[in-house]
Amino acid sequence: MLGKKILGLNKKDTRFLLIVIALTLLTPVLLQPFAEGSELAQFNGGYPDLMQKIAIFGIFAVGFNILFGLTGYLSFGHAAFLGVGSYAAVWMMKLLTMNVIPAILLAMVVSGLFAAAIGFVSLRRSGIYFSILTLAFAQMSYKMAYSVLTPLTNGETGLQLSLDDPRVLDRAIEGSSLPVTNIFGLAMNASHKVEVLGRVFTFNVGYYFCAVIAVIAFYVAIRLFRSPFGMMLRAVKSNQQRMTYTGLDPKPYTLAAFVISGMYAGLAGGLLAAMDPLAGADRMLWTASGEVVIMTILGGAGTLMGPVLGAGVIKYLENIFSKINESVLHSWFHWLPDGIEDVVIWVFARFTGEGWHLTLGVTFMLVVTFLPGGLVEGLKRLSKRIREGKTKRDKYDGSDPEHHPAPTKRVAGE
Amino acid sequence: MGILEVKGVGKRFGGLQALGDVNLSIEENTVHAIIGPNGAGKSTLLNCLVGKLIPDEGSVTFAGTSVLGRKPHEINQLGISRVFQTPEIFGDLTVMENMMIPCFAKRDGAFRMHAIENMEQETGLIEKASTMLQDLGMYEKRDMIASSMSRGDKRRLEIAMCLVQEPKLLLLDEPTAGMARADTNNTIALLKQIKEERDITIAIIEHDMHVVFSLADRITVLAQGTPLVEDTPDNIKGHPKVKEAYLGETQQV
Amino acid sequence: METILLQLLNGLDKGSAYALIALGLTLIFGTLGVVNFAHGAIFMIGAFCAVTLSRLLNLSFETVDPEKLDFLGNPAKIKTPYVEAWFGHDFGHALIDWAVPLAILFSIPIMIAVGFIMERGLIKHFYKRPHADQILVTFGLAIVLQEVIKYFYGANPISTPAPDAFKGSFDFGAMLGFDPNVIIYPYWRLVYFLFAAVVIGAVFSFLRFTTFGMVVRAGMADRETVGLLGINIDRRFTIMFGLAAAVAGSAGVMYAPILSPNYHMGMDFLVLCFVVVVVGGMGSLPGAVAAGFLLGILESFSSMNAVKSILPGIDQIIIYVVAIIILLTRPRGLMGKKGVMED
Amino acid sequence: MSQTATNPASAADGFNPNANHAETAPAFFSAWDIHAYYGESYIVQGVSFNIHEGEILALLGRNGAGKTSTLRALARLDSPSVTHGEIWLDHKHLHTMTSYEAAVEGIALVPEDRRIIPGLTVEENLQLAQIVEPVGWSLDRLYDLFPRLRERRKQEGITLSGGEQQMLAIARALARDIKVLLLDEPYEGLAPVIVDEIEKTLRIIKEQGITTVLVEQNAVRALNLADRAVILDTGQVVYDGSAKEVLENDALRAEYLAI
Amino acid sequence: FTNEPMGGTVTLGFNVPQSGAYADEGADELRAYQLAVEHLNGEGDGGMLNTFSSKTLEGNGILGKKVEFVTGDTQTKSDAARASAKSMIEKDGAVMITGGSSSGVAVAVQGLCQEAGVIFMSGLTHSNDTTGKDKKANGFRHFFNAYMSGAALAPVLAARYGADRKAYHLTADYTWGWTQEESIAAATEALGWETVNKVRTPLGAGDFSSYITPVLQTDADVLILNHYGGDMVNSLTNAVQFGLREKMVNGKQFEIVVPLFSRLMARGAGENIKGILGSTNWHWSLTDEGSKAFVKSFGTKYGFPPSQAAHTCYVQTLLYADAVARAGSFNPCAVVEALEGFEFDGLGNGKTLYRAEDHQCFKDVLVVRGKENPTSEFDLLEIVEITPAAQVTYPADHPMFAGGALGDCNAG
Ligand SMILES: Nc1ncnc2c1ncn2[C@@H]1O[C@H](COP(=O)(O)OP(=O)(O)OP(=O)(O)O)[C@@H](O)[C@H]1O
Ligand SMILES: Nc1ncnc2c1ncn2[C@@H]1O[C@H](COP(=O)(O)OP(=O)(O)OP(=O)(O)O)[C@@H](O)[C@H]1O
Ligand SMILES: [Mg+2]
Ligand SMILES: [Mg+2]
Repeated sequence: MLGKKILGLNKKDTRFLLIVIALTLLTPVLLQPFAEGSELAQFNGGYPDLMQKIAIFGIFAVGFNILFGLTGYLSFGHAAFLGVGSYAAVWMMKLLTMNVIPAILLAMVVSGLFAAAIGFVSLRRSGIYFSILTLAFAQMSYKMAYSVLTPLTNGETGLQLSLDDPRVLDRAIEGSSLPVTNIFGLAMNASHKVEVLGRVFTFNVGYYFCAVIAVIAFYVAIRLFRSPFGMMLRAVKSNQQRMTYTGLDPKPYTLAAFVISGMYAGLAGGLLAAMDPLAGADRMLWTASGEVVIMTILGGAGTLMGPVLGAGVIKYLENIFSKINESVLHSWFHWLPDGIEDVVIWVFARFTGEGWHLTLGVTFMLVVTFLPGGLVEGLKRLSKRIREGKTKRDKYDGSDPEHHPAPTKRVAGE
Repeated sequence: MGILEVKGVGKRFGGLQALGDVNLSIEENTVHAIIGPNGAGKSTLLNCLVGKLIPDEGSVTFAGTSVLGRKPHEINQLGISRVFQTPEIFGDLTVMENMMIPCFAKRDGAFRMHAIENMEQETGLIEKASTMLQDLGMYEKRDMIASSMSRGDKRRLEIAMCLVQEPKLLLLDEPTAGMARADTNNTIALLKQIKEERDITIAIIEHDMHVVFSLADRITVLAQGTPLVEDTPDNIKGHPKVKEAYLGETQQV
Repeated sequence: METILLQLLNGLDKGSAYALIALGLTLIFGTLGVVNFAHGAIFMIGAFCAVTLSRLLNLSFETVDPEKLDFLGNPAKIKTPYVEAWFGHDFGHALIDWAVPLAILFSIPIMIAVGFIMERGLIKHFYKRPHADQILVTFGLAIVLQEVIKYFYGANPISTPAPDAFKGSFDFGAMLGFDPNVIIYPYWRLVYFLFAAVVIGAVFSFLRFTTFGMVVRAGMADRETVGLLGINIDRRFTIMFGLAAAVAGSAGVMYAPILSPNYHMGMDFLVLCFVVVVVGGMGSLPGAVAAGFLLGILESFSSMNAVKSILPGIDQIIIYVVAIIILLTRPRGLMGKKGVMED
Repeated sequence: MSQTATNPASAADGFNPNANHAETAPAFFSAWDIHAYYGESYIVQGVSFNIHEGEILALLGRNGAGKTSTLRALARLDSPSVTHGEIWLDHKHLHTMTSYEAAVEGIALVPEDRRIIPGLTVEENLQLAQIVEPVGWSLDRLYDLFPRLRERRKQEGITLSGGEQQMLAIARALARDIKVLLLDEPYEGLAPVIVDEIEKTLRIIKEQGITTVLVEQNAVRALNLADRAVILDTGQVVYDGSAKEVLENDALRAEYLAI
Repeated sequence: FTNEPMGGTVTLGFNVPQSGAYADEGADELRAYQLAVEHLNGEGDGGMLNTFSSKTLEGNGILGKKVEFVTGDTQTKSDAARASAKSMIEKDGAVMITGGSSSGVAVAVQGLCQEAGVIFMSGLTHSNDTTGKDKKANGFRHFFNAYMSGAALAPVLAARYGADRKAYHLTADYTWGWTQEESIAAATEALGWETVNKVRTPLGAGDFSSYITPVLQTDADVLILNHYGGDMVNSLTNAVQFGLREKMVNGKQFEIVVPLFSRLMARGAGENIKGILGSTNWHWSLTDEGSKAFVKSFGTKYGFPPSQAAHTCYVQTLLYADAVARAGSFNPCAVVEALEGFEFDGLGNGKTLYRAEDHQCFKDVLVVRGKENPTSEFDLLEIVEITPAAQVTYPADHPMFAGGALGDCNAG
């Protein structure tokens, strides 16, 4: 009833959304399972920056999935929209106000327009040709932002706030240090720490701001997925030919999806700037575009929750695993006999600290090999397998005497 | 003046003259069958009608407007639907969704956002789609993923998708090929019934003479890219040239 | 005039590098339809074959020389390569000097093995999977390969010079009647160009004059049906992978003196090579080669000062600009085949 | 075509699980209790039949009965995956083989959607079939059978008309030296004259001693040609007997084929 | 203030590149940091603590608190570097962040630390901007900068190659490259050189042949490579390959100059660096007591001599610890006060001043040359001249450093 009337969702989706909301609100607690000071505290991820990043990249990936998961058009240049969104937002903060709302709105508008332009051209091709077109546009944006457009982007260093920015609306209230991003006066970096059972939970304004927007973005995505528009996008993926002979023009549908997902990327970019007012060209590099592709596939393309999960896993690995250095390992394994400790640490060190990339690579390979369809699909299958007990299918088994008459029976004289 | 007028249409593929000077006029509210040997150019002709191919010469007009130079989706919006020789359906979608898409296309035109609406609210369209599925005996399969159906079922689905659009002109390229005999008969009955209930013109390509002779008001025999004869079914049946080049001896109707 | 000629030479040289990597990539990507993000890593492994061989040849035993001191003030250890001890100083030295060309021989079996293992162990499960899955798994593999190389060889570039015999430059100018010493070109780069020509020619004739190419093409279009015709397509795909790896690997070996190998050089080349392959057109070997040369030459010309002063920064984006123009004017790149990865 | 002399195979007791099986003579090609799945869906549910050398078996059934699935299982394609059952051809157990191994043993499938290989010309499509031994009819002989293909030999296979593609698919099967021909709706989309032609060809093939399994919707035509008939319904054999009997027994026809 | 150390320990954040092109440099930085922590905590041989002019550090941690550290990967990307620094600040409670191997990252992280209210002691960053237009009150640089490279190099170049040279610049097309090009060009032009051309090359161009060949056509007789890292290795290798070093122009021997040398990277260029002039912040072959002590403890622990990046990172850690000890507080503002205008010696570059106006260290700069006959794999550079600090000092309002302001220190 709640779902149907107010949200326009069916029962299952409403429940799903409520779970997502609950998870989002509780993230600061859920990501902080280990007691402060314990050996495993290293694995806690409940600090503002990481939670914000997960929410933001979740938005980015959800938006990407609207294009890729539904239409099957694999954009390899989506980071360009994220970057453009960031630049727009930082400029807004430099010129007008540190309030994040105008910055985010501008980020979405600018990236939407940018996506419309690039999409209009790139969508003239499909398949790999489309991917390379988007890649080319994004790489161009990156290269230009890194060098020639430095006056606009501050090149390698990235666009940052500075004390002598105009900041028209905030001028009067500014002191001699850099202002912080805020929403109507509530600073984004304000946090409230609560200590329970030796665990320190950080409730951060910025995270909750991101979380609310992420939930809204997620809700919009559900609606899109379930709408006739979403169905049309899946039809584009399935059979464009049939679509045209059914009297539908696939072009505006794909373009709309492209722009929407571009705006999601812009929103994510704007939020990144809202949490940390810096916009760097690296955000537009092809590896950044690749990252969102990988987040989406890792979690499960075409599923609602998958991209968010993928974003979470990757950001978590990046931030947590890269920080486990040998002295941390030593503190974990110091109880082992020396020789064994060295071996264990050596092995772990290959996968943590400077070896965190190896963990990332191995994770990609394992997930995609053993959980086809991504984490969500894999988990679904796994839980089904467990629920139904052993598989009911008996694989052909050559040793079964009853079902396997010996060949001699059939061949006379042999 | 028929609802569909094909005048002097020709189409070459490299050195091959697939169609040459085809003239064809299909009367409104009739069933017009096009038969002919394999490779005669029947499908090519249909492709020229729906915008899949652009003829090298000649003109095609539908209800007074030219279809040449229009995009396939525009031609469809004029009221022409087509069933393909190899089933063209949305393989990744369910049967019901396959049906909904033409319903939307019919109601909303070539593009409309509908980004936030809920599918379940479209009760009118759902109703329509369900009825059509029931007519074709596929209602129980409505939640199946289309690509996992058998080939005959895919064919039936495609017919349903075209019919639900209530086209003015329905082009059928071997609609009953691979369909079980019993279902073929049902399809014939259905097409007959629809033809009686609505204003619809049907052009059908078929090698199954049982279907052709049960349905057709007029038959055009195409051979090597040009019409050989055009006549009523009865006359065609006895036509010696047709018999020799196409029907063969053992044809049982 | 001299400028143009020189830039043309540069372009051909760059182009041959692009063409060679793209050739290997297109065998897998354009022909087998596997989006192989690990291809750059294979190229990189090739380059590290050269490094490895030169390190192997440089394996030394240490003798303490009390005369000299090391940086901590202890007696220094003097290293003598085993090969010099075994084969005499001159021959041993020559062996070390010729490490890169020798590495071609050394690399081919290794690269073929790498290709086989990769295909049998991993890629074969992914032919029928969506391209996105292929990207993820090969990207993961590329990272793993990189990290392994990083562990053994560090992150810095490693100098891998060409043999002394190839030092110095060939004077084209003198040959063509220009002033001497103006149009000169390093010998090793000429060698690279010739090498590329030979490899490209060899691969072309192998695919052109045997049924192998046709079978693989058919297998990619429809594995199932090819299987029904009694053909073990898996085996051919494996061979194709080995071939592609050998081509990419030898490209890497030969490139080592031009670009000191480092562990992420593969990733740096990867995007570019995908662009080259796609601009050439999916499924077309000549297309990939042509696009490689075209983009190489254009890149060289665009880095001329005259051009850069009009269009600042054009040399950074020329490849992408050209790619966009070509893909918009020619739907399937230069010579692409219909239906290959268009959906 | 080289056909080995008939082997004195015998249907040993206990092998034939199908109680109402009409034939008890030695079988050349036999499927025994085949179960096959597409992913999770259970489609072929224990199909068994035997065929003698040189026989034509008509495999009939309504849409979705599992005919195509059965043929694909027999040809050892990956999907549907056979989880249980045995397939024997001339004393060789195909059920342990992959599709290409089975093809080398002499199985040929003409698939229902013809599966002409894109990007290859007509001639290349045929050449492809002759890469691996044993090779069957020469290209010339195939072109004699289907002159239309000779005309179109340089054309890309998939641009052929529907009927021409069907000819190519059959020709491609005959280009190999086969023992069993599995035909999935070979008449579909063919002009009546050509259907007659192909029927003649099938008879020729039969005379060569090739065993044929024919799936066809035009049941009457198929039964006229066939020696035996197997009727499937929801993946199970509901009738296995002589073709004549079905043809002549109206009740049977009405019950299983609704005609 | 932010992350005030409460217990018996204090946490420092070492933010170094662990992946990407500078990973080896990052690894070396990390080694230096670990060494510094050992020395601060009173382990090992004490290293430069013994030679450092300030004697407040006692080897009992900092202010009696044991030094602990966390590490992170900057990936040499400003975003990643900031994320990693943030997690150190937010999660691990680091009071000071240090490290990095490129200017973009240094500037980005410096900005972050300013906002977060912790001290940033930059690692290897050579761009003028770090203590120029992007300077921040909470940020400090010990490393030298592009201006200093120019000021140190130019006289040596003029002395060795003559005053009427024509220089051709190849410059990495981003902020660091530009400031270096500007600095070197200005310094050499002041001594009479002519700048023939300045050509910008894309970052990571790989093959520089198409930028090198045009040099052949000009009458330039010096090629200045404003490249670092992999670009430096490749452009230098290419330039030598094209025979530039054998070339005679205007009756003079053609010369190549690499203004910013790094020994780690120079290895990648192999033979090609022999005889090439450049500048560097520090080199292990220096014979002052501080350098010797550092090389000894580093070399004993790791088996090879430290790089200049390792040196600057080690020194920065000591300087921070010392400032805290002198201030008697971890409060960033107190630390800033203690470091501003601080003069010290015994850390390897002679007498050094941390200038209050821009938080830049002024000290001796080394002009080095690729060694012709190296005795070991580490012995790649020889010191040509130690340029005294006075010669490289510039006024705080020098135009190349204009724009931007330190602002106030931020304690969080
Ligand atoms: N794209 C194409 N390129 C070259 N030839 C083509 C192409 N499309 C069709 N043809 C040829 O044109 C002729 C007519 O083909 P068409 O498909 O129209 O035949 P049809 O009458 O529909 O035959 P069928 O009853 O077998 O379906 C055939 O000979 C075919 O080979
Ligand atoms: N790829 C698939 N995945 C899942 N189910 C499938 C798949 N292919 C076929 N099926 C199901 O298997 C059943 C049998 O299909 P099959 O194609 O074997 O039927 P058929 O007897 O050949 O029918 P037709 O006469 O229509 O060709 C059908 O119910 C169909 O829905
Ligand atoms: Mg046709
Ligand atoms: Mg079937």
